[in-house]
Amino acid sequence: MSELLVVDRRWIARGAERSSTTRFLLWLVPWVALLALGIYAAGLCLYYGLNQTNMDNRFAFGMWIFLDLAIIAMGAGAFFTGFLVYILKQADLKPILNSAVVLGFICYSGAVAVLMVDVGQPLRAWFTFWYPNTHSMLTEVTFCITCYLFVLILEYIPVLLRNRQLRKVPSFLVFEHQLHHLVPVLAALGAFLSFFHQGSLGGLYGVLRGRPFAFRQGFAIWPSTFFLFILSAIAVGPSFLILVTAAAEKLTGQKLVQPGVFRKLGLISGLLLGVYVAAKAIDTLIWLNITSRAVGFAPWDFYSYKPFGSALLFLEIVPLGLLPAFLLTVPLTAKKRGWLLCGAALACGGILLNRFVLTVQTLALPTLAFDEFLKYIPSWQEVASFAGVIAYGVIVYSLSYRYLPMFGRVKGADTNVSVG
Amino acid sequence: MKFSRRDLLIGSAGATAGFLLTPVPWKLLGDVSIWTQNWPWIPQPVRGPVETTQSFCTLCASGCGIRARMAAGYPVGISGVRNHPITKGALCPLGFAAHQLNWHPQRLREVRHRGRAASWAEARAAFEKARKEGPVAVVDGRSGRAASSVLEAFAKKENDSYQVVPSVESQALAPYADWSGDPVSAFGYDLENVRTIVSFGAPLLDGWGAPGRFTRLWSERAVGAADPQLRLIQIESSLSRTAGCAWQWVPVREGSEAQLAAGVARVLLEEDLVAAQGPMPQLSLVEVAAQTGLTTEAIRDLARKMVENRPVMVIATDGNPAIAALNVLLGAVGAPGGIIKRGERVQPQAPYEASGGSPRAILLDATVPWEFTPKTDGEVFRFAAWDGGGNKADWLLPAPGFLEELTDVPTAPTSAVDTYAVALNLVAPPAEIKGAAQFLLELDPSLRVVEQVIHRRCEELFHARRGMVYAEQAIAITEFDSAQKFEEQLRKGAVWMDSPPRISAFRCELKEWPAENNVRQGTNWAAAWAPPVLPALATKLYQESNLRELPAGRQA
Amino acid sequence: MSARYGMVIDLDRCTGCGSCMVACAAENNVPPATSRATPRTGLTPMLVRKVSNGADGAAKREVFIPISCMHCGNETPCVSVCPQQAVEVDKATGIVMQMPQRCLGCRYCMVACPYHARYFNWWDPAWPAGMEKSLNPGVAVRMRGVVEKCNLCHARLHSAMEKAAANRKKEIDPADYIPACVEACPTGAILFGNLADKNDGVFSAAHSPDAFRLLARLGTEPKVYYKSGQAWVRALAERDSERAKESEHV
Amino acid sequence: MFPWVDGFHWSVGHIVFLSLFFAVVLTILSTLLSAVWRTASDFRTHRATDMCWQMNFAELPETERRCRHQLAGRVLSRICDNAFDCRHCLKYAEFAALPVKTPSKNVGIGYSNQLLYHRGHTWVRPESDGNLTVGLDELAHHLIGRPDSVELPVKGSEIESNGIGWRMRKNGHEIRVRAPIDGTVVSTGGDEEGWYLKIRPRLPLDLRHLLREAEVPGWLSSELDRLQLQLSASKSQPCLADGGTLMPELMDALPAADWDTVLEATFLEV
Amino acid sequence: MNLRRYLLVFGIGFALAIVTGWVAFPRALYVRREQPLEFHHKTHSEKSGLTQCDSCHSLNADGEFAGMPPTEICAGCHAEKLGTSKSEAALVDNYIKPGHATPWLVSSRQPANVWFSHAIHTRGAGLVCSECHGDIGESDQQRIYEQNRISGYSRDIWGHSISRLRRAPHDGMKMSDCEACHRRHKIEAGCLGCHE
Repeated sequence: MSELLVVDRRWIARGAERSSTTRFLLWLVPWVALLALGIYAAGLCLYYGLNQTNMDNRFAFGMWIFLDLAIIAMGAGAFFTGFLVYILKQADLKPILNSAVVLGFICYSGAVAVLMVDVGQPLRAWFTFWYPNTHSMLTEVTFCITCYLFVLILEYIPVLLRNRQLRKVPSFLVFEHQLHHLVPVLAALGAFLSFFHQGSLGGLYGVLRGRPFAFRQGFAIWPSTFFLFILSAIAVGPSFLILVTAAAEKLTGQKLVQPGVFRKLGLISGLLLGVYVAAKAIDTLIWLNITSRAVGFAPWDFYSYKPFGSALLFLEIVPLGLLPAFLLTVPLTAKKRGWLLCGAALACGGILLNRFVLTVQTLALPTLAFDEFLKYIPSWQEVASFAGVIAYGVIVYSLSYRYLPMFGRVKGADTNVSVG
Repeated sequence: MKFSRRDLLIGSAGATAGFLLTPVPWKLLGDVSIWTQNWPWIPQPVRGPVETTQSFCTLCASGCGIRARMAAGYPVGISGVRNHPITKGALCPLGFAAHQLNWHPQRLREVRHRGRAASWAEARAAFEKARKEGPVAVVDGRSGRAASSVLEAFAKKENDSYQVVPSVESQALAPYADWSGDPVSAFGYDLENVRTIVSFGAPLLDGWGAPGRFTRLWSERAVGAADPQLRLIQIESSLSRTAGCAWQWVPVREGSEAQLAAGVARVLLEEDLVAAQGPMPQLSLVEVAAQTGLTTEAIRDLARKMVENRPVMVIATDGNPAIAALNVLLGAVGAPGGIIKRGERVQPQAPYEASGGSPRAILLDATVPWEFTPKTDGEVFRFAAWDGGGNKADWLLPAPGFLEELTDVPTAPTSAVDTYAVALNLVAPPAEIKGAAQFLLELDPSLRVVEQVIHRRCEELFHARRGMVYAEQAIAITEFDSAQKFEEQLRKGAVWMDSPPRISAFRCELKEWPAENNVRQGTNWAAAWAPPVLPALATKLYQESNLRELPAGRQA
Repeated sequence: MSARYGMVIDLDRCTGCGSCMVACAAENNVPPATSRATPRTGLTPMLVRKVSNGADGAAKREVFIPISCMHCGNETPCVSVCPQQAVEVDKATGIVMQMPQRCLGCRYCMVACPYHARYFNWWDPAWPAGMEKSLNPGVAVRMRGVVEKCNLCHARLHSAMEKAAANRKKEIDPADYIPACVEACPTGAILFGNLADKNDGVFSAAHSPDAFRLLARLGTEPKVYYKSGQAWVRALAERDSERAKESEHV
Repeated sequence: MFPWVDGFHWSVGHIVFLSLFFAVVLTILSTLLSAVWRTASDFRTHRATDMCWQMNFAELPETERRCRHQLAGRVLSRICDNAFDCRHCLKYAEFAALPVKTPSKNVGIGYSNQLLYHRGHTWVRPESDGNLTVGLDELAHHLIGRPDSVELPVKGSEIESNGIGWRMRKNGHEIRVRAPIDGTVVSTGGDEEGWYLKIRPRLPLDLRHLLREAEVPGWLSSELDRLQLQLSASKSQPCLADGGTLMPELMDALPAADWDTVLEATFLEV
Repeated sequence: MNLRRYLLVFGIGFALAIVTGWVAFPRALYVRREQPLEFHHKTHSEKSGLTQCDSCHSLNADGEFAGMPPTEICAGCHAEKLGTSKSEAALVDNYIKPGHATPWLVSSRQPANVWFSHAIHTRGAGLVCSECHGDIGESDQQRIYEQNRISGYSRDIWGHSISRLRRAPHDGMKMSDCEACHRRHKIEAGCLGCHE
């Protein structure tokens, strides 16, 4: 134990204030347990096959796809912040960049892990690369997410190498230095990739002409959802970043970033959210009155099944769309931390609901005239596997926070020397 | 120089880089996914030449013509034979998976005595012992087969009894037998000439008679047009498959079919819609209306529709005399498009009666429905290819399964003409398998073996010089120059069909209108299916879809 | 040869017996249900669905609608979505082909199909001991974790082609290629043939006034047509028709 | 994927998609490789050590980056921005000219005006043969006492100032002593000898960056203050005996203290 | 200077990997399996004048390839033992007399999911056997059957060169080989054209 204590201390940056080893371990225990459960559940699905889930031929996509879409949208904070800092030169966001990168890495690696369990033949996953069907949105998604995951790893490495012990290896330190010089390239690349896969995740459903609830007219080769997803992702990414950082501050009882950073992120998030909601509203009107009518589906047909009433649409656009946009942008509320966080939370909720509606409601609704409305409740294996991913995220984030310089220079806070 | 941790790190980095330039990761990636395409635990069919042979499904009395695709000595696919004169290439849904039955988990592969494994020798000893003590009863489920004649001959030797459990369809013909004095097996339905069929709940489009016969007829003559050549009027409490497809569906209160028959009879007589004068049923039209839940007008309308385009025939699910009586009223007995008497060659059989003496042993042939349980204190010897479970028989004797024995296929119960065919034993049965006839032949070698009986019958048919042989194309039997040629043709899967019988009116005496006792309700869709189990693929119908419900007492 | 194989199913003739479903499963080595399988997790490349007109008593009517892959000829929904080209429309026959060996089981195609004609192998295929001897040698058994569907009894097309080649013929004899469901139907309700051939029976049947296609307005040009003399049945084609409103909760 | 693989189409969409993909992959790879390559070349050109020092220096808390002139009392307060290398300091001459405020109080630890001190608590003594002797200063010596083991560079190997001169182990702590100057190791001593390395300096010889005379006591006292602070922070008994003299064998005396932090601060580690 | 040493260590690791990957791995991947009988095509073509492939490997009326000849064909000559070799005895006693098929291990056997019609390729397209099977007909010693431990395929499917770069003609019967030929002859067959 004392041994562990010494080691733990040794890996924490000098002068950084971190909770005691025992407290940290206590904090980790439940998450590790959850992760173990998740791995067990995923193992069941891989060994016995997907009959372990409650998905079926009609509900071929389930909770996993919904949450994958959601967390990837949340992960957008990573590329977007990088884009803001390195391409748009918003230096004042730099302190939060590392944590954004870590967050992105967690979201994407988690999503990919879940996808690997979600497919029936994971061992054939590479077929997508070897025999790609470039017309498929899923191909676009797979390619981009994989590439972007590598980018994130490259962005994560410098943060990793700045750890107190690792930096003692000269080659690591120099490598970190050199790689750090090239990060702008990666940021640009990340922006490019994310743009496409956030979009194609929306396209995933938008192209389904067999599912009039999801099908949308396209600009160029992409349906409108393609662009809506990009917009919503970059809108919600910063909000999520705010929430996580705030949570970290609450848990650690430390001041991690200047309030200015929150305000700025909130403003960006709010403005983009406003644009998104407007675009979404227009798109919805076009779809309801033209696109779906043309193929013989009337609005009442989509919203006449409880619990998927039109109230859901309203909820998504007003209380979880306009309201947070307002809270995040208007100085009156944006200045107050409480309102800001509340706005960010609502924004995230809105995107969550959007992804839910698009994935789950689409499949629940009938297509044939004699189809019935379907229900689906995920099995414990599905829930547990995903909970495992959440746990994985918390663990990685906690470790990174404890041992890595996540929020700029943690030292120097303890100095108070007037510089002559 | 000493080897440090750093060296290890760098060395493995080199190794990783090197491996990427070898086939290892790439070939493994490929081979592993090939492995997923050929998982050893997933069965794959044996490859080899496939030949097609023609035979008959002997799982029920209909004897539908089947074409079996055989690979490595086993059937791998079943389809109907288009040029079969009666079934015309149709099979029941279960027939298409019948070739799986021989591997059904409930397949009997050994002699069982009261639940424990036994041997044929013991069974034989037990049967002979019982036979010494007193008379035994041999019960047949499907009369008229060569095997039946063996059973019968065996029973006739001593004063044992040979009895038959009549099929559902032939039970419906029982009243005419009572009234005319002719045996049940003499009668058939002349569907081919009828123009209006009034079915009192009979599942005409769901396995009644030979599946192909009526469905084909119906699809050719009854579908589409507002006024079809063949009108099907279904009288049934629920919207069954047949009712749904009928020209008219008359939803009556459950169990009141007989009363409706009485009502209709009254209308027919009152309005002089029929030649007959009586007898007049007791029930008044109002009473009938009350009991059936129909309006009196609906009943009158039904009666009128019945005689609108003749000939008309009434079909019942069971031997309810009130319904049969309608046919007499309508003059549909012994007339074209009615209940007719088939050719001469029918030998009367004693239907099963519970009090057939008090036999020491009862031998049940494999054709006897599994549900049938004799009321007896004697020992029960039950032949069966599949153990239907919940059985009271003392002895379970493993009988041949699908296509595993040589048998002949006599006329189907409802048929209007006589037919004859031979089903070969295409599949080698497992060891330990024995048919009832074979069992009795071992007890009494003096009996004529099935093969000889078939041979004899072929000769009879050949010398009778009547009818046609339906092989690739129809050939008049007169064109065959020898009985062997004829028999060979039959053994290749051809069907002999008698030339249409001269329809001779026969007397049916009706003293007074029969009592309207209740009619047996909803025979389930697999009722005609003799085996106590269903083929594995039947799950597609009742488990993997909502098309049908699991038939009572049966499962795949 | 450039055929467009398709079917015209006369719903007035369909008695809902289910022969087509069983025959299809037997022909294509579809495994029987595992104990836990349900109508929503089953494997029924040909599925007969029972639809009622929603009325009660004497006015109640039912129709049986056999549904297999519709082999859409335009913007085929499942083809464009498959990430690894496990689905394709065969140029020569117009058959929409599903390749289980290429499939990775992402089920995107199932989501894309408006007819729910695609099925996922949720379990390892299993037969009672010995029953594998009754498998059709012309068809490979699929493995767990992949999608399958009606390939229009492709094994039969194979043997027809082989027979033609053996007799040095270029074209197959149409009599040699009849899908199992068509062959099995006791009432001859399913008409099969080459829709591109004006002399073929299906061509005229598909163009008869009673003929219709399900969700034709999606514009996917399905090659399976239906046919009925009853207006309420024809109304089942599209969703926004009056009839459809009543039938939803049937 | 490639023209010879099944499913490759010479269609515009396909080609565009794949070329974009390959472009991305190439970018990622080249980024990674160039980083590796530049790292390697930094080592080849001996820039690596200096870079490491620069980066670590940047991470040091300001208290540890005070300018020598502040320590000597020439200026009020100044943070070094040349990583302690006065050879490149433009202001050096200007500040050096300023008058020294000689420290009144006794530092409480020995030092010699003959020796030149490096901020990493090593001293340098020019020898008559032109070589330089390098040793640990009093403070370091008091902290560590007898090291458990010493890992000295082999004769003839190059060392660079602010690079790692030699390593010592004490009570399971690794101590990496920064070399005060560049040069070639001619002979090695040890704890007993009182010196650790004899170096033939890389010419031209320039020792301007090392602390001397008046700067030393200022520096040492500030170091002692830091030590005091750090050791009292860790709940352990007072470490400075009366009269402010440092008690020897501190590491053995106060095992409970957070020695990692103390040592890193002492030897200019981050 | 350490750099040189690092390079050395790196190089050693690299070299080890290369050697294991290119030399040891292919040996480990395949397992040799014994044929049930000794058989030489050459002997049969010379001694018994069975010069045509289809005198043993024949097509039936529907064009199905019979694959390995049924034992009856062997029985044509080997009804009784010719000669005294052990395998001769095995043939007659284990297979011909009881009428069992000989369980040959067929090097060119494609997996269950592949549908290859000899009728279409020979009669239809007029290929000769050797175009795919090489000179197996003239071979005077037995084909060694090597099985891939993971995929269970015969080594002939991948081909004997692990890299598939410098391959002998007729070496390899992978899908890509089929495709290559189809591409050359501009024959389009969709997935299910060759798969079941």
